[in-house]
Amino acid sequence: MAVPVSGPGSTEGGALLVLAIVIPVAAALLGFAAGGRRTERIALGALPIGLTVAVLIAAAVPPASAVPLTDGVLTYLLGGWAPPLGVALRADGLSAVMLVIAAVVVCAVGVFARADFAIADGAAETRAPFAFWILLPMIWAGLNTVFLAGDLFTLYVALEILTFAAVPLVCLDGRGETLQAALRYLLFALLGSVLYLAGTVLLYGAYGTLDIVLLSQRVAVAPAPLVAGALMTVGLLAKTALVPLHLWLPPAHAGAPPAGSALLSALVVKGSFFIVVRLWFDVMPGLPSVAATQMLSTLGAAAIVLGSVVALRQERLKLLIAYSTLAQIGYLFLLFGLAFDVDSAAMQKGDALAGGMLQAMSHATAKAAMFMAAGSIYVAMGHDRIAALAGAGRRVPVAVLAFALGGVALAGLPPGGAYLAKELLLGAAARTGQWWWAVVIQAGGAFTGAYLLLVLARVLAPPDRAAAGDVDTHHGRVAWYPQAAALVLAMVSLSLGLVDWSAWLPIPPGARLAASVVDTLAAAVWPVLAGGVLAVLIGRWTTPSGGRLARAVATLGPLRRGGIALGENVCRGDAFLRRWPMAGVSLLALAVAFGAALWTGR
Amino acid sequence: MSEVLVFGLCAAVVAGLGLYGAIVDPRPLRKILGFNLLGSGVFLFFGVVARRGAAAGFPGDPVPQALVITGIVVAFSATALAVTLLLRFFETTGSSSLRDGAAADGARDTAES
Amino acid sequence: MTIVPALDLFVAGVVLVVAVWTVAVRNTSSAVVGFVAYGLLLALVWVRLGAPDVALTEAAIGSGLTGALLIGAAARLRAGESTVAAERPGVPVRLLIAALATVVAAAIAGVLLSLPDPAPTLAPEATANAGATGLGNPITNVLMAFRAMDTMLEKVVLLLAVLGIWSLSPDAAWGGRPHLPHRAEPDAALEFLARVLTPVGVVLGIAVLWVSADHPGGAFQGATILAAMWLLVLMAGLGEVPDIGRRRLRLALVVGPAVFLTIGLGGLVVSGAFLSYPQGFAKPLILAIEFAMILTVATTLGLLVAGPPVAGPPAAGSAAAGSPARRAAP
Amino acid sequence: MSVLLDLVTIVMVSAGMVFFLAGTVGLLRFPDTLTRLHALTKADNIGLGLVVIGLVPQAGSLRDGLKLLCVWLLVLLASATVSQLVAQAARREGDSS
Repeated sequence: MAVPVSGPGSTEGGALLVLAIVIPVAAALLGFAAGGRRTERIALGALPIGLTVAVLIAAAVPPASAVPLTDGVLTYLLGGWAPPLGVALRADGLSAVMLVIAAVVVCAVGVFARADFAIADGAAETRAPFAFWILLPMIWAGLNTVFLAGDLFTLYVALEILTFAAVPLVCLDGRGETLQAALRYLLFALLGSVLYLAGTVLLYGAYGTLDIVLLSQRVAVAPAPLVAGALMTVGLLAKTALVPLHLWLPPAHAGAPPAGSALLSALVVKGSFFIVVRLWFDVMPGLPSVAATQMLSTLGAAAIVLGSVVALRQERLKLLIAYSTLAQIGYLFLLFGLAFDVDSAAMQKGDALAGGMLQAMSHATAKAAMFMAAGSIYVAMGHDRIAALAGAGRRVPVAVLAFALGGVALAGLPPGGAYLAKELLLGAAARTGQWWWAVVIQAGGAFTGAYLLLVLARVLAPPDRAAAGDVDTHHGRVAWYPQAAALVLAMVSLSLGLVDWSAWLPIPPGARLAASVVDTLAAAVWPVLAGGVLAVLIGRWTTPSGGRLARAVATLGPLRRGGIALGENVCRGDAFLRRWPMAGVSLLALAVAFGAALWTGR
Repeated sequence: MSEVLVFGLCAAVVAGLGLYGAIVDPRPLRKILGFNLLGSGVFLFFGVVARRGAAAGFPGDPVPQALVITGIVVAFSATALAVTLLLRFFETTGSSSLRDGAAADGARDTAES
Repeated sequence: MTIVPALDLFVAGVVLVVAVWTVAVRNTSSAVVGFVAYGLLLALVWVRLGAPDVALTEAAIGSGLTGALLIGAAARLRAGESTVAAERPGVPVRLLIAALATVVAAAIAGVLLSLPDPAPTLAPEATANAGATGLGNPITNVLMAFRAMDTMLEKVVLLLAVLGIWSLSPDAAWGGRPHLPHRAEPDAALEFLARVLTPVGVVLGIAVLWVSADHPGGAFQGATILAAMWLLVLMAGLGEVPDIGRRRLRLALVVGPAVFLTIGLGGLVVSGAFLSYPQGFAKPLILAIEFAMILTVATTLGLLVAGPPVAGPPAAGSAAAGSPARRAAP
Repeated sequence: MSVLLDLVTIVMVSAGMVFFLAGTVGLLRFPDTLTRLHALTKADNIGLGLVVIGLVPQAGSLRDGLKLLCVWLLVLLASATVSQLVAQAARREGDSS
C-alpha cells in the first residue's frame, strides 16, 4: 500500500538523488529557452554543481554495498509514493561510483568542448554549438537517471533520453556518412528499446510491479521472467553494441565530433551496460544459469578479439579508437561468467562485479581522454590517418601524452583502475577455476597494448620530411585547455587503482595493488611486450612513403603474412556481421539463445 | 475475458510481424514502419495485461494503461526523429541505403558551411 | 458463443490482415495507408480492452500524426526506393528471420498463457489513493501523481526530439522557419475546412484536457487535437511556422516540463517530497501543470511533423518579416 | 415504445450498412479516381447518417444524441474537403486509372 506522504521509505540525504537528475534537466531547459551564449554558460555552470552533488551522494551512500539493492541504500520515494504504485530512486555503491565518474567525464568533456563549440559574446546563435550545449546536460540527465532509477519503466524513459541525445551528437557535422551512421544507430537502438519494453510488460503481467527491489523479492523461475530476461538483455546488448550487435557503433563513434565521441564511447554505452548489470544482479539474481552467463562472457571474448584485431587494421585513428571501444565493451561482459556462483546458482556480488565496474570506470575516463586527444591531434595535423601522423608528438605533445597515458591505463598497467580490475577478474577466475577467462583477460590487455604501440610508434616518430610541407599548410592551432582536459582524465584513469573502493564496490579484503615490485613490473611489462608482438604481426604498417618501420616489419616474412591474413579475415567477418540483415538475425538468434540458455541451464 | 486471449495473441503476432519487417526490408522507411508495428504490438500487450488486472470497478489496471500513453508519445517522437534523419540523409547523399559505403556512392555531400 | 467474442475475433483478424499487408505490400505509400488503417482499428481494440484513454491516444498520435509524417516522407523518398528495395536479403535469410521472429512471437504468446490468475493489479491501490489528488480519472492520477517522474522525463524526450530534428537543418537555415513539406496549394476547400474546424478543434482539445480530471482524456490527447488544428492551419496556408529562434516559441517548448519541475521542487519544500502536491492543492496544481503541458506538447507535436528549418531567418533589415529571429542572442 | 425505437434503430442501421457496402464495392470496382470518390462519399455520408439516426434513439441522454450528430457533421465536413482535394490531385496528375 502506498504511503501518501514522505514516509519511512526515503532515507536521509535522499533528496540529493533528485538533485542529481533535476540539475542537468534544468540546465538543458534553461539553456534551450535562453539561447545564444547563455546556453553555453548555463551548461558550463551546471557542471561543478552536478559534480558536487555526485560526490555528496557517494559520501552519503552507506558502506553496505555488498548487500543486495534493498532498503540499506540511499532511497528517495518520488512524490512520497512508495512502490509498487510509486517510483523510487535508489543509490547503492555501484550507482555512486558511476555517478561520480560520469560527472568527472562530463566536466572534462565540457571544458574540452569549449574549443569546438564556444559561442562568442553577442554573436548570432549557430546550430551545432546550441545543440551540443543542450545535448551535453541531457546525456548527463539520462545517465544519472539510469544510475538512480529504481523502476524498470523509468529506466526505459532514461534509455530513450540517452538515445535521443546521442543520435544528434553523431551527425552534428551534417555529412552524409555521419547521417547514415546516426540513422543506423537510431533504428537499431529503437529495436533494442522496444525489446526491453516488451520484457518490462511481461514482468508487470507476472508480478504487478516494475520496482527493482520488489521484483527481486518476487521473481522466481517461470516463463514470464525468463522470456522477459532474454528480451531485455538482448535489447540492452543492442544498445551497448556488444558483438555481434555492433553494426552501428564504429561509424557512429568515429564520425561524431571529438567531444561527442568521448561522451558516446565513455558514457552512453555504459548506460545500457549498467542496466544489464542491474537486471542480472538485482532484478533476477536467481534466474541466470551457467549456460547463460557463459554465453554473455563468450560474446565478450569474441568482442575483445574482433574489436582488437579490426582496430589494428584501421587506417584512421578515430576508427581505431572506436573499434577499441568495441573490444573494451566485450571486456566488461566477462564479469557475468565470473560472477555466477554455481553452488547457489545465483549471481554473486563479489570481486567479479567489482572488477567489471572498475573496468567500466577506467574505460570511461581513459577512452574519453583518448578520443579528446585524438580530436586535438586531428586539429593539429588536419587529418587522422595513422600512417601520416608522424610529428604529432611535437605539435600537440600534451594531447599525445594524454593519449599514451589513457592507453597505458586501459591496457591494465599499474596503477591504473584497469589494472586493479584485471587483478580482481583474474582472482575471480582463479577462485572459480575458469582459467579460460584468465587467458581472455590477459589477451585483452595485450591487444590494448598492441594498438597503443601501433599509434605511438607513428605519432612519436619525427615529422616525415616529404609530407611535412604538405601537412603544415592545413594544420590548426590547439589551445592548451582541451589538451589539459584530456590529460586530466587520463591521469584520473591511471590513478583509479590507488583508491580504496571497498566502501562502494564489493571488493574482498586484501585485493589491492600487487605488493611486490617484481609483480608490479611483470604486470607492467608483459602486456606491452605481448602487445608489441601482436602489433608487429597484425598491425597496419604501410606508410605513404614506405617508411623504415614498414620495411622492418616486412622482413618477418611468413609470420607477418599469416598475421595479415588473419586480420583481413576478421575484418571481412566484421563487415559481414555489420550488415543489417545479419545484425537482425544475430539479434533474434541471441534472444532465442538466451531464452533457451536461461530455460535449460538449470 | 476472452478478449484477453484474442488480443494477447494478436499482440504477439503483430510484434513478430514488426520484427520481421524491421529486419528484412532494406528500406529505412519500412524499417520505421516495422518498428511502429512492433511497438504497437508491445503496447497492445500492455493493454492486455491491464485488462487482466481489471479490479476495483475499473475496466483495467490504470498503471499499464498510463505507461502505454507515455510509450506511444515516445514512439511517435522516435518516428519523427528517424523520418527527419532519413529525409536529410536522402537529400544529402541521394541514397537511402543503409549499406556500408552507400553514403559515399551517392552525390557527394553538399557541405553547407 | 455469444456475439461479442465473435466480434473480437473478427476485429483481431482484420487487424492482423492489415498488419500483414503493411509489411508485405511492395509500395511504401500503400504500406503507410495500411498502417493508418491499422492504427484506427487498433483504437477499436483499445476500447474493447477497457482503455478509452489509450484509444484516444492511439487514434490521434499512433495513427493520425504518425501517418501524416510517414505519408509525406514516403512521397519524397519514392525516387530512390527501388534501388534500395533490391538489397533485400535472399530467400534463405528471409526464412531464417521469419522463423526466429516466429519463435519470439510464440514465446510472448506462451507467456500470456502462463501469467498468474488472478492477475496482479494496482487498480485497488490506485483507487485507495485517488483521494490524495482529488481526481477521478485513475490514469491521470498515475501520470500526474504516482508516476509523475516518468511523465516529466517524457517531456524531456519530446524536447530532445525537437532539438534533434532542428539540429538536422543546414547551418545557414538556423534561426529560420520550418516549412511544412506536404503543404497543399492555395485551395478554397482546405482553407474553408481550416477556418471552420479550427475553432471547434481548439475548444475540443481544451475540453479533452479539462474533463481528463475525471473522465477519459488528458494533456496528450488534447494536445494532439490542438497540434492537428495547427497543422491544418499551416497546410491551408493560413499561417506560418514561427522562426525557431523566436523566444516565445522556445518558451512554449519548455514551459511544460519547466512548470512540472518547478511545482515538483515546490513539493520538495512545502510537502516534503519532490513531485508531491500539498494536501488540498493537488487538483489545481495538476491542472496548472497540464495546461502548461498541453501548450508544450501541442507545439512539440506540430514541430515534429513540420521538420527542420529550411530557409534562413529573414534578414535583419526586412521589417516586413516582423519577427526578430535572432532575438535569442541580444 | 421501446420496441418501436429498437425497430427504428434496426431498420436505419441496416439501411446504413447497405450504403456502406455499396460504397465499398464501388470503391473497389469502379475504374477511376473520380468515380470511386463518387461512390465513396455519397454512400459513406448517407450510410453514416442513417447509422447515426438509427443510434440516436438508443442514446442515453440528449447530450449523447447531440454528440452523435456532431460526429456525423464533422465527418461530412472532413470527407467533403478531402474529396475535393483528392479530386483536384487526380485531375492535376491526369490520373485515369
